[in-house]
Amino acid sequence: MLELRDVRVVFDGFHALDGVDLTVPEGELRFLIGPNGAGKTTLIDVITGLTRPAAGTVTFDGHDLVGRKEHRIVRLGVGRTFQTSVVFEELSVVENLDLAACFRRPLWSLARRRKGVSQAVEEALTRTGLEELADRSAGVLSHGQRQWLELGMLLAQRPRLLLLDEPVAGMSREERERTGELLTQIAADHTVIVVEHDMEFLRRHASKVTVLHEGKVLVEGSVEQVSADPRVQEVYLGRKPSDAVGK
Amino acid sequence: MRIPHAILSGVLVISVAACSGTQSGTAPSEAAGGSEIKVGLLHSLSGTMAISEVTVRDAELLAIEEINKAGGVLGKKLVPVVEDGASDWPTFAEKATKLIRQDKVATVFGGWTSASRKAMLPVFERYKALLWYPVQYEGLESSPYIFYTGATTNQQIIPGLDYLKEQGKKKIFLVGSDYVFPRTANKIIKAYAAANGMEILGEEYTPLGHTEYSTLVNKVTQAKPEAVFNTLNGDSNVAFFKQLKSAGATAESMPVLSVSIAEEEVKGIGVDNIAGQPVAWNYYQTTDNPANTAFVKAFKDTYGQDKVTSDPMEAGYNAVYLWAEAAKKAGTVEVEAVKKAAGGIALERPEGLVTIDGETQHMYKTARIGIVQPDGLIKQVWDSGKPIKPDPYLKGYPWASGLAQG
Amino acid sequence: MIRKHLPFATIAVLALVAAPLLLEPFRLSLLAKYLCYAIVALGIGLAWGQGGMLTLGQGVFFGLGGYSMAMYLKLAEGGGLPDFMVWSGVEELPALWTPFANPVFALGMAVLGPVAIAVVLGTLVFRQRVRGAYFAILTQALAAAMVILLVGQQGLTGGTNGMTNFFDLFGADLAADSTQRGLYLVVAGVLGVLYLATRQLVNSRFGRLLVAVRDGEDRVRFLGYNPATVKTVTFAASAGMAGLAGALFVPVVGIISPALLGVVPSLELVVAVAVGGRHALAGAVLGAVLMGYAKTAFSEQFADGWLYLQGALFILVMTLAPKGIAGILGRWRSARAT
Amino acid sequence: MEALVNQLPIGLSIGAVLLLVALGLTFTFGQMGVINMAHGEFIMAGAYTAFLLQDLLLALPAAFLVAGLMGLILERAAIRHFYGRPLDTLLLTWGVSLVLQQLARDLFGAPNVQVAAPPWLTGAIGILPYNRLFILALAVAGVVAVWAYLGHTRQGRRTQAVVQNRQLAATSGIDTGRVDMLTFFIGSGLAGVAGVALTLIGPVGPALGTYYIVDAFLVVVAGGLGQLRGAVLAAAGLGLLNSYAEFWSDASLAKVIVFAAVIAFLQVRPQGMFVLRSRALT
Repeated sequence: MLELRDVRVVFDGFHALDGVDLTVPEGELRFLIGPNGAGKTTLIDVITGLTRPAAGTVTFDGHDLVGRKEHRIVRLGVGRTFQTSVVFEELSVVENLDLAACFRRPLWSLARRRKGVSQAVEEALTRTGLEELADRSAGVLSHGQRQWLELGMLLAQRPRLLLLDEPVAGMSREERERTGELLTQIAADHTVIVVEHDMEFLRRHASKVTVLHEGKVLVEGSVEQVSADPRVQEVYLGRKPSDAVGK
Repeated sequence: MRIPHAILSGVLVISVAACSGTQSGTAPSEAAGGSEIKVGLLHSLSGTMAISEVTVRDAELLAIEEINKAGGVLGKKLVPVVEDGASDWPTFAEKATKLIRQDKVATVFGGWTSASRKAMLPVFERYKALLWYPVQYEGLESSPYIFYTGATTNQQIIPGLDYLKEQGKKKIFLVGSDYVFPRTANKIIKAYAAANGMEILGEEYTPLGHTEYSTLVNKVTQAKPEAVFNTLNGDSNVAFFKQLKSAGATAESMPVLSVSIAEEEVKGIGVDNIAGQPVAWNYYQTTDNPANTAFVKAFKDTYGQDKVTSDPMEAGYNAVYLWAEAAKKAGTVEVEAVKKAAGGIALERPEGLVTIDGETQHMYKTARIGIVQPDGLIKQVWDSGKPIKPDPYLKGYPWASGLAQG
Repeated sequence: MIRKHLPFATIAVLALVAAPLLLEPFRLSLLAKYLCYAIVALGIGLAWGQGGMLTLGQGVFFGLGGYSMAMYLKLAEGGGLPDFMVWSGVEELPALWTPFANPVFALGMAVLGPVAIAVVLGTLVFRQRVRGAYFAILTQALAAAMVILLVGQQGLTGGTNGMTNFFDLFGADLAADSTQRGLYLVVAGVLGVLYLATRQLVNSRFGRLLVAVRDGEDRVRFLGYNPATVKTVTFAASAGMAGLAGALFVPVVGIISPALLGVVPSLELVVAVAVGGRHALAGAVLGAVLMGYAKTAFSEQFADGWLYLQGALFILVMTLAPKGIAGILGRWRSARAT
Repeated sequence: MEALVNQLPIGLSIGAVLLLVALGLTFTFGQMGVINMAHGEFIMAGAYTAFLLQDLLLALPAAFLVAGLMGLILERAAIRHFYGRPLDTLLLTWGVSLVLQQLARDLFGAPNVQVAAPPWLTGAIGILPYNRLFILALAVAGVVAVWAYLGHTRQGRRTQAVVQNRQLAATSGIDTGRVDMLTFFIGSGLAGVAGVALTLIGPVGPALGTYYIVDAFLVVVAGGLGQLRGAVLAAAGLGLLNSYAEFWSDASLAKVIVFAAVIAFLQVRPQGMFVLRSRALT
């Protein structure tokens, strides 16, 4: 479904991605890990059109994504979240979700007031457990709630491929657990790529992992395979992989 | 967003109350009955034109004060109502309406730029009120409700050209700010040149407030004219003369005749940059006659010894006296009567004899060419000998027949 | 329902009935002028307050509307060429002018001309993600360039003088008090309708989207919208309002000139919106009327002070009450409510 | 032909004027993200300093100090409360510019005042008068000074650090408030220097700043906000364009052409000539 071939990105002489190949079949939950500066976020940026690769191809469902504008890629069914979640603080939770759900409608049809809550929004609210906060402004949400709202917005978009950039960073243990449940639910009927540092989270939820290092794919496989790989241990400064990756 | 209507109702209540408040504050004018006559002074006291117009207002206030000291008009004191046109033409129209309708002034003295006059003209014609306009202008106008106390084109531009012709200057370059006066003036100049065997080497306009003249100076010096006719306005003159001088041009090799630079402007340009250059007006501070000696003295005593007097100031000063004279002759300040009485009035003014031409409501004025002196004053070197009859449509000049079909 | 609409109804009655009855004609036409500015302010409130696009060139659109109307009025007089063309040496009516003899065309152009320019400029700059300060500066330069262009084409536009001296509008004598009263009612009515329409837009999904674009343009892209389109549409709407305001302004005030659409008047309106409160549409309207009134009143008393007052007021509002009068009133209200 | 060749140095000298008026602006924007509409009035303050002193060489440092201090006061009193809100700063400083203009009118009178050019600036090399060459030299000196300051002094490097990451710089012991103050002082001071230079070629009056501010902004926009290299190239480019456009058409049209060129240029390079890359989503 998603296929990257020999993708290269250069920032001022620095090779952020140096010939990455990646294939993610439909329905898979894929984790991307690697030390800081390995190129994880850059990879997501390339897929979603935020960064244009110097070379290589990115195809999603037969569509070439390179050079396509961000919103057009979203319209193909690729959605993403950001490390530092960005929600619209002046809008209420339900308005945030509603905007996310409406992008396929023609612009002129938006010139009317929202009446009620659409099914997609309803669903996103239930899944993220934000029903109670639906009419509160997004500005008052806690950090974890914001992350969920962002996930909810992503769900409301009804994408086919979801890219999550560190969804549990900065969350408390309970919040992480809830996010994990949410992730499992989502992964049941979506293709998902998750960038994550949290090793415990990784162990619990990952089926397949890709390790990036210095802009290249170092190794790919199941969690056990990857954490046993000596190259991965070396990359994480020779420490025990669990400590190092867990950070 | 929760309270917009409340706010909106607030605003309307306030503005309605405020407006009607101002309205009740102005009692019907005493112009008709009381012991005072209100007259309006409408010049830019703020904005870019304030530089020039404030001095004219000062001269007009001086005239009002002098007339009041001498007993007023028809036994009544003149009370000036001063308004600010703010260098903004619609404001001139608005304030003119206010002076006429609310303050009910007997007459208005005001304006400087052509644009401000054009903006006020419909107001004065609509309400049949009187405006005295004190600045040289581009002609082609003769409103029944305006008296023009500055020069029209045949009292300034054409004498300036006559002077250049007498000096043997046959190749002329035209430089002006991009607005009505320079464009009209240059049209006249081109027609004059065609009829008098002069050659126009170039015609350039720059936006108002333009200060970068190196390209234009290059164009002028490359064309090698014998003289430049300059209709630049305001601050542009400063930049133009500074940059012309540093390019090595001198008043001897290439005189620049200016029609918008008077004593007041010379200081800002820098005497060094303009000394020796000719200008064309009807009046200079140095004009030699007793009325002027008195005027210059009174002005300096009132406003400071470092002040200078200039042509538009003198024309504004005259305007008040000429109106007062017309009102005396008419025996009333009523507009139609004053208009009727004005024709033929002749007064000895600082610039010499000024006579109102009843037909065009312009003045007979003597044209004078002067040279800027190292002390910043202007010395007359040429005059037309006698006052020239105003001819705003240049009907008396066969070569100008194509210009004034309006 | 009734409660909700009561304040608006009060204003409507005040504006449409009380003002024409209470005010003398001169003051009424001044109020009409402020209301024209209020229409422009409404557009600025939409573009800037809601959409975050600080447009410093709104005078350009106002001017285009004004010039379209003025061209119609000049041609409607009959009697050959417009006066300024005669003294500019233009001998026959330029082709550009001919269609403006038709009032429908002139009014259409007054609105669609600004919309078209806003669409072109918006598409060009927003597509390239030019925003914030860049956009502000570009619109300001647009105003500067527009003035130079208008002034330079004296034969077509009347140069610095602009156009003035209009006599009648659809057969009614423009000088007559009754015409001016009628014009006032039209202006007030248009403002009311536009205000309601803009409010509707702001409260719609599009309005939410606009706020989202203002607060996180890049994020909106990942919601599948093209912010450039949203911004262009909004900018065009505000330009259209300014154009309509300009077209109304001309018969009310009787003049249009480049001085009305330059950098300073454009900025003054933004100031008015800031003073009134940029985030509330009513605040923008309030600001425009108040500042218009203050300018008139102040310059009648002491002219020199106006610049000080305007500058100082502005500094104070920006530092102490960035949400303007609407913000202060809002705070006061919520304080009372609790 | 000769005229055509002459336009080249003329264009560069116009560019030098543009650069000089835009230099301080590009400095404050680049380092602090502040759009200062009162920049024109700081230029005016510099010009009036030259008027009071009537000595060009003395006026240069004096104007730097006067305008710099005005900037410093503005920064401390108001702008520092507005960081991260460039549009609000823009409007705030516009208010300040109005007040300063009127203040100048009240202090020095509405008419233009005269600043005598020193006799040693009389003369010319080819088409370029000495005073134009002086401005050119001053612009070059200004650029070199800014470049040296940023790259080769402790304080300059601190400034750079604050630009790149304010929080990080603050936590590593840099007093960011002090850096801001100093940056604004220098940026405004440069405006003062420009004001002194402008007395050689233009009017000195309360409206002085308004004549240059729009052009200065265009240079900053075309150069890429805050980029020294970009500002230099943009000033030279716009100067040359202006010079030739005016030569072939007229001054009014040249201004319109310059504006159109900047818009067109932004289509090719939307963020100006040079941009700092950033991975952050703004």
